[in-house]
Amino acid sequence: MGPATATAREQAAVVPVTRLGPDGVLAPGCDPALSSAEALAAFRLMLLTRTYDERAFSLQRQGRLGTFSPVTGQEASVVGSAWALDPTRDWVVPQYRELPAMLRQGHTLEKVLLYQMGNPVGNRMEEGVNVLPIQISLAAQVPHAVGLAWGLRHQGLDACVITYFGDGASSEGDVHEAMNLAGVRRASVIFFLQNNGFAISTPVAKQTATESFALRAAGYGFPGELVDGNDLFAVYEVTRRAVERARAGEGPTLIESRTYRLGPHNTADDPTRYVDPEELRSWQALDPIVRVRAWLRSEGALDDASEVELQAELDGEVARAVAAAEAFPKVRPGQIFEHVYARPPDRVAAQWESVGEAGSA
Amino acid sequence: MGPATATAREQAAVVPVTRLGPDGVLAPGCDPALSSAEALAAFRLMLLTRTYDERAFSLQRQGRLGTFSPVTGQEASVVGSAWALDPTRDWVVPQYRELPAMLRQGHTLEKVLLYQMGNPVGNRMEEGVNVLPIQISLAAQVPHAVGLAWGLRHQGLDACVITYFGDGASSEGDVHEAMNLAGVRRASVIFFLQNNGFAISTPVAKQTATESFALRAAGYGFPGELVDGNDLFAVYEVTRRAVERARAGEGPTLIESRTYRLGPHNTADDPTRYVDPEELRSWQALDPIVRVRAWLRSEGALDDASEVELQAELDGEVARAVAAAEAFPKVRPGQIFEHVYARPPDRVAAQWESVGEAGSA
Amino acid sequence: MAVLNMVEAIRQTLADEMARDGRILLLGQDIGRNGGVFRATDGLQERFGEDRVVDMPLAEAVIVGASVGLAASGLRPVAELQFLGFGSQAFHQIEGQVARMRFRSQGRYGMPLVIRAPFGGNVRTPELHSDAHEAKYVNSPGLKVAMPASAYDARGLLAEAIRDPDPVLFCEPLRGYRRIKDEVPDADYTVPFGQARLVRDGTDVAVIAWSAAVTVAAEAAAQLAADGISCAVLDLRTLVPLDVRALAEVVARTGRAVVVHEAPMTAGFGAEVIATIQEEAFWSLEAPIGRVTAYDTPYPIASVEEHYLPSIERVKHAIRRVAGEV
Amino acid sequence: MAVLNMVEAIRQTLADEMARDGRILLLGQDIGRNGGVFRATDGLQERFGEDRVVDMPLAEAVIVGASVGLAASGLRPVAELQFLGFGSQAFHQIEGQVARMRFRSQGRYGMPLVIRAPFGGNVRTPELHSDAHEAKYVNSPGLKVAMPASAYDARGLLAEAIRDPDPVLFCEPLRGYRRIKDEVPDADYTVPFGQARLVRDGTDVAVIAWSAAVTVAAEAAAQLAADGISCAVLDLRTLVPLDVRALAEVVARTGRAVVVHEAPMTAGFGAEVIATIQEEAFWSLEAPIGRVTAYDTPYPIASVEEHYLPSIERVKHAIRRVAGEV
Ligand SMILES: Cc1ncc(C[n+]2csc(CCOP(=O)(O)OP(=O)(O)O)c2C)c(N)n1
Ligand SMILES: Cc1ncc(C[n+]2csc(CCOP(=O)(O)OP(=O)(O)O)c2C)c(N)n1
Ligand SMILES: [Mg+2]
Ligand SMILES: [Mg+2]
Repeated sequence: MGPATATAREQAAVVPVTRLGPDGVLAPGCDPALSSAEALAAFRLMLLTRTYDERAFSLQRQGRLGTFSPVTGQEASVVGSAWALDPTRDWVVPQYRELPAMLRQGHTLEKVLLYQMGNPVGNRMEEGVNVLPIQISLAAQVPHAVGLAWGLRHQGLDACVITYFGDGASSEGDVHEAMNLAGVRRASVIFFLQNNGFAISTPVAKQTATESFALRAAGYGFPGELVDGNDLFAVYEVTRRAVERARAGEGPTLIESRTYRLGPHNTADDPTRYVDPEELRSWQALDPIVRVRAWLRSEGALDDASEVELQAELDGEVARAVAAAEAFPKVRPGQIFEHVYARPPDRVAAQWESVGEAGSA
Repeated sequence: MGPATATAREQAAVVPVTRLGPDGVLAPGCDPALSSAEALAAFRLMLLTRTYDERAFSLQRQGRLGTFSPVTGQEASVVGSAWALDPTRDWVVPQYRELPAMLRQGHTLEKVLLYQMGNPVGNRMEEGVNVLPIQISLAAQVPHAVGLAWGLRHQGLDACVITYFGDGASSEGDVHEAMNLAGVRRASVIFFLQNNGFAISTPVAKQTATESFALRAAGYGFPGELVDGNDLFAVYEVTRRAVERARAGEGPTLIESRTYRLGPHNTADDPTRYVDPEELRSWQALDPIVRVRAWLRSEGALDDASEVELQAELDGEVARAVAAAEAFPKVRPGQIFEHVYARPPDRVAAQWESVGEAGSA
Repeated sequence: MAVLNMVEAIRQTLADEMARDGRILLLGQDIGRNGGVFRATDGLQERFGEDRVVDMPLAEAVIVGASVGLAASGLRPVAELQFLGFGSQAFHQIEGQVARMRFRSQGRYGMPLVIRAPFGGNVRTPELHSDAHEAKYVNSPGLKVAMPASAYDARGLLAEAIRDPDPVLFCEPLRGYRRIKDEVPDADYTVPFGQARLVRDGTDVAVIAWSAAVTVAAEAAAQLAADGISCAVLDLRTLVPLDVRALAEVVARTGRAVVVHEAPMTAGFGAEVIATIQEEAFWSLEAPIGRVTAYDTPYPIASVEEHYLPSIERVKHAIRRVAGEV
Repeated sequence: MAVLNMVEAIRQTLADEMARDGRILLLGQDIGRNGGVFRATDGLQERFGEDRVVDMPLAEAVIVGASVGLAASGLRPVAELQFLGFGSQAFHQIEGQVARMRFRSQGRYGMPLVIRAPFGGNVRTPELHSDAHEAKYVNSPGLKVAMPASAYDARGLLAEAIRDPDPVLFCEPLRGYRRIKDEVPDADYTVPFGQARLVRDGTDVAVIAWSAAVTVAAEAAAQLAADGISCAVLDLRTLVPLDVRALAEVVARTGRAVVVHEAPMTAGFGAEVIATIQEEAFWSLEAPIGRVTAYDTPYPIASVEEHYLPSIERVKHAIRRVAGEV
């Protein structure tokens, strides 16, 4: 890592930090934030995510999978940020569109699929996988991240926590309360706001009037950064800086990652109702995967043959996960009651015994 | 009005705008924001507030009044800001420590007392008094102010709305959601944050890590100002500027008024448990009333004789309000049901009929 | 007269009311260009403009809180919560502000506003989207709570809610948006609050329900009729006001009752129905009143929701039990 | 053995539990230097330090939300809501997050946390401070709800709540902080959840209550004893878990019952008590179960609160009515 120093406008957090151009060429004077081996590994995860999205979409259309929200277009944003963490001690507190960050921390495609196929146990992270469950109640996870960072440090652990949330979720009161508390407690937390242009159909211009979400950080007494979210190197670099601040006990950072949702909100959404096709095309030209691929090729870390091989490997990985998830025992009605309480009230225990019977309460 | 132009640090909203020094002398190069006649009228309202606080305190100690929160120390902050409005068309959405703003809009001391003496009708603003009820659920009024400003403008009215809230209340999610919405809708609303140093016992340093609350405005796309809240002229000037922006359709402004609560949180609070006596003394030296008095005297608008006369007049005004409130018919149990619904459900109507009877539901 | 599903009935009512009363404005997430995630407001922004059909930031408390201010300014906001489950984010604004503003201001600021919120199971939503939270709002005095079970009532109760000077939480069953269809007159009408609807009369057991559970109750009753058990089915329509008289009357006829709802059992509104019946019709009761409800657990993953929700089988079983047959 | 009031019992329990278990930390508004607005945490910051007794910003959702994260990190947070009424600001975090996190994570993240919240009338608070919101939380599965009525139980139930692996909403009656005093052992003890307390036995009418209403019920029962009406008084102690058996048993003895609570009547927890009794002890019932509750209105101004809340007179009247005397 040896980035050019941030410009004044970058510091003002209204112009995104950019390193790797849409053509895959590094900005003049910049060193790559990742070695080519690391960049290749990150690229692999980005491509796995894209591969998964495509496969999952077709499974969903076949009725083999529930509604889900693809990551497509945001791979650099999610992978670049997660890559800055140490999975053995750092934590991820996700919204729901951060599949590769969860995988990077050790969660598995098989479990993700299991959940999306209707078995709740798929939502259980194994011990050692430092991830909180995905969050449906938008922004409710952000206070959790602050408490988690606080609690880990309270116990003397040198851990930091990244929490993801969208431009839409950023409007919720929970985000404000959490960022303010994080400032007061100098919590080791990174607020990673993925501005992908939309909250379902609502464009970001109707979500807020601010020039940049990153400006909000000053209102809580910590730094804010704006980064080109389609640029793996820039995202990694900016997040890395935040991780270092957190490790040094300097407290939180807010990062606005400016990216774009190339697909629908989820498999039930029809974006043609509200997405401007021209805007969509302009962002398709900024595909984060294309950029890293070009750079890797220019570095000689990737070529036609190795990419075909890689793609085949990823297809196989996804196929194996699908097979394993589909082979998993079917969900049982009794699972409605499992893990609700550690010590269930008698009344709940009685309901549990009767579940599935017509005579049930 | 012809203030010196704001300095760069003032513009950055981390150094308070100040006009009238603690000695009552205007900063060099500044014109007074108010004529001496207007300043005298504002001073009268400040003094009325102080007079009321003292009287109410003793009534409370005698058991003739419920718990209440004095304004003492914040008179310039509340009066200076309210003075910038046009009561015939503008609106005040208070927290609970803004008595003189409510009076300025046309609410009466008698009704305030009536409420504090236990009759809910005292909380009804008369038609034409553009004030929402005081708010106990902290910050919940801030979204109302935005909706009100939006609604008035929707109906073609050239009205603006000021909402008051404390440094404590500012931590609530409602404030964030409201400010963000106001930015998006360019609502004609002034967010007047009274930073009086405390939320009950919690010092502002534990409330937030920001250098200035005014910095939060940039996160919503509108200007933020920091003002010396013990300086009537500065508060008036800054609020006036915000009113003009609102009238011009330029949207909201956030104002942090930096002041100090010279008294207890309320009549049930014991500030000696947590207030640093030295800090208190340093702020007593900045008493907003002392400053305006000194300026008025230097202008020849006030002298010993006229001040004695004024004080006697205000004492009389408070005494008459107390007498009138105490003479008001006592609260009836049936008032529990009045104005709950416009069209009460049958069950509620039946409860209403039985209220006060032992056989009541 | 046309056969409409519930979402069509709601959309048409919103359009008609907006045309009738210029003070009405709609606000919510994705309700404008996208026409609402369930298309309840489809076409309304085109017709009434961006000033009257307003896409809001993603923040439920300020959707409701701004509605309070809009109402205080003299307008009649109709706010949409994308899902009732996210009403919890606005709970302080609903129970603490909307419900109490008239009272707090001693009549100066009435709150003629409506909060529309879809909820309810059997449409395979993600977590938190289907929960039936009605009892929490019923226990928040100052508010009225409407829960239509048919397209006819969706239209009539929504028109009534919009015209009512008091604030109304209007809960719309997701399951009914497409799957409940019935005849809806073209002419203007309202369904008054506090008047339950006797969906079917009967002499053995009264089945009491609201919202989509009415369909389940009615189907169970229909099936049992073939077996010679005669059930009355009462649709409460509004929980506040509650039609206490209708409850007493139907139980006076049957002597036996079952309540059906999608919320968890404990402290669900079924408890209130039972309490009310035993207060008003105790001497008619020939057996304990049965409850068929969701379990006392969080709403589960969609793949098992049919085991969680009251099913026709469970309702039939409860009716038989209450009728003394099992 | 010492006679303590409820706030003393709570303070002592917090101190003892913190001394016992280093994972416990307290967070809330004004709980540190000020010792809490009711002094429930007086002296604890001095004793345990600023890291374990933490003054929080004025934001209920993040007090609760941060507690979720603290619990996930392995700690045992005890959060204070300054008043239960402001739990509404955190409602989405309580019902949507705290209550569901164990379930959502399929057991990975249990939530061994406690949310303490004072509430209840007759201490002349401003608006919104006294409201009895318990039923809303009871209808939020995943949570337990404790409502002590004595200093002894405040201590025993709070210790139990802190040690329980499930999240507990612990509601403390404001009225009891200074005015309810009883003997509290010095030795460590807990009161198990889900075991109601028979405050007084009797044969004519069972009076069922929780929290400060128990005092009112007990006083009414004492007064009626002189008139020859023998009342049992049952203190539920916890609403979740609910001691269904104790309810059935006491009503089996008396055949008649009255429920008393401070919340509004409609959809208050009294309804659940009635529903449960009629399910479990229908054949014992000799008269409709009475309810003595607050009205279905927002909590009124303090000057008339005694007319709003269940009074001894109203409870006595209801008992007489249920006993067939009036
Ligand atoms: C509190 C809450 N309100 C509303 C919703 C419904 N909803 C689900 S996703 C979504 C949009 C989220 O937008 P954003 O935060 O930008 O994330 P993105 O989907 O773009 O990744 C909405 C409104 C919800 N899940 N939670
Ligand atoms: C939502 C909410 N939480 C807590 C309280 C209890 N409370 C009443 S006043 C107060 C402090 C308010 O501080 P601030 O907003 O700075 O206003 P100030 O009293 O200083 O004018 C608190 C915590 C409340 N009324 N509302
Ligand atoms: Mg988005
Ligand atoms: Mg303050």
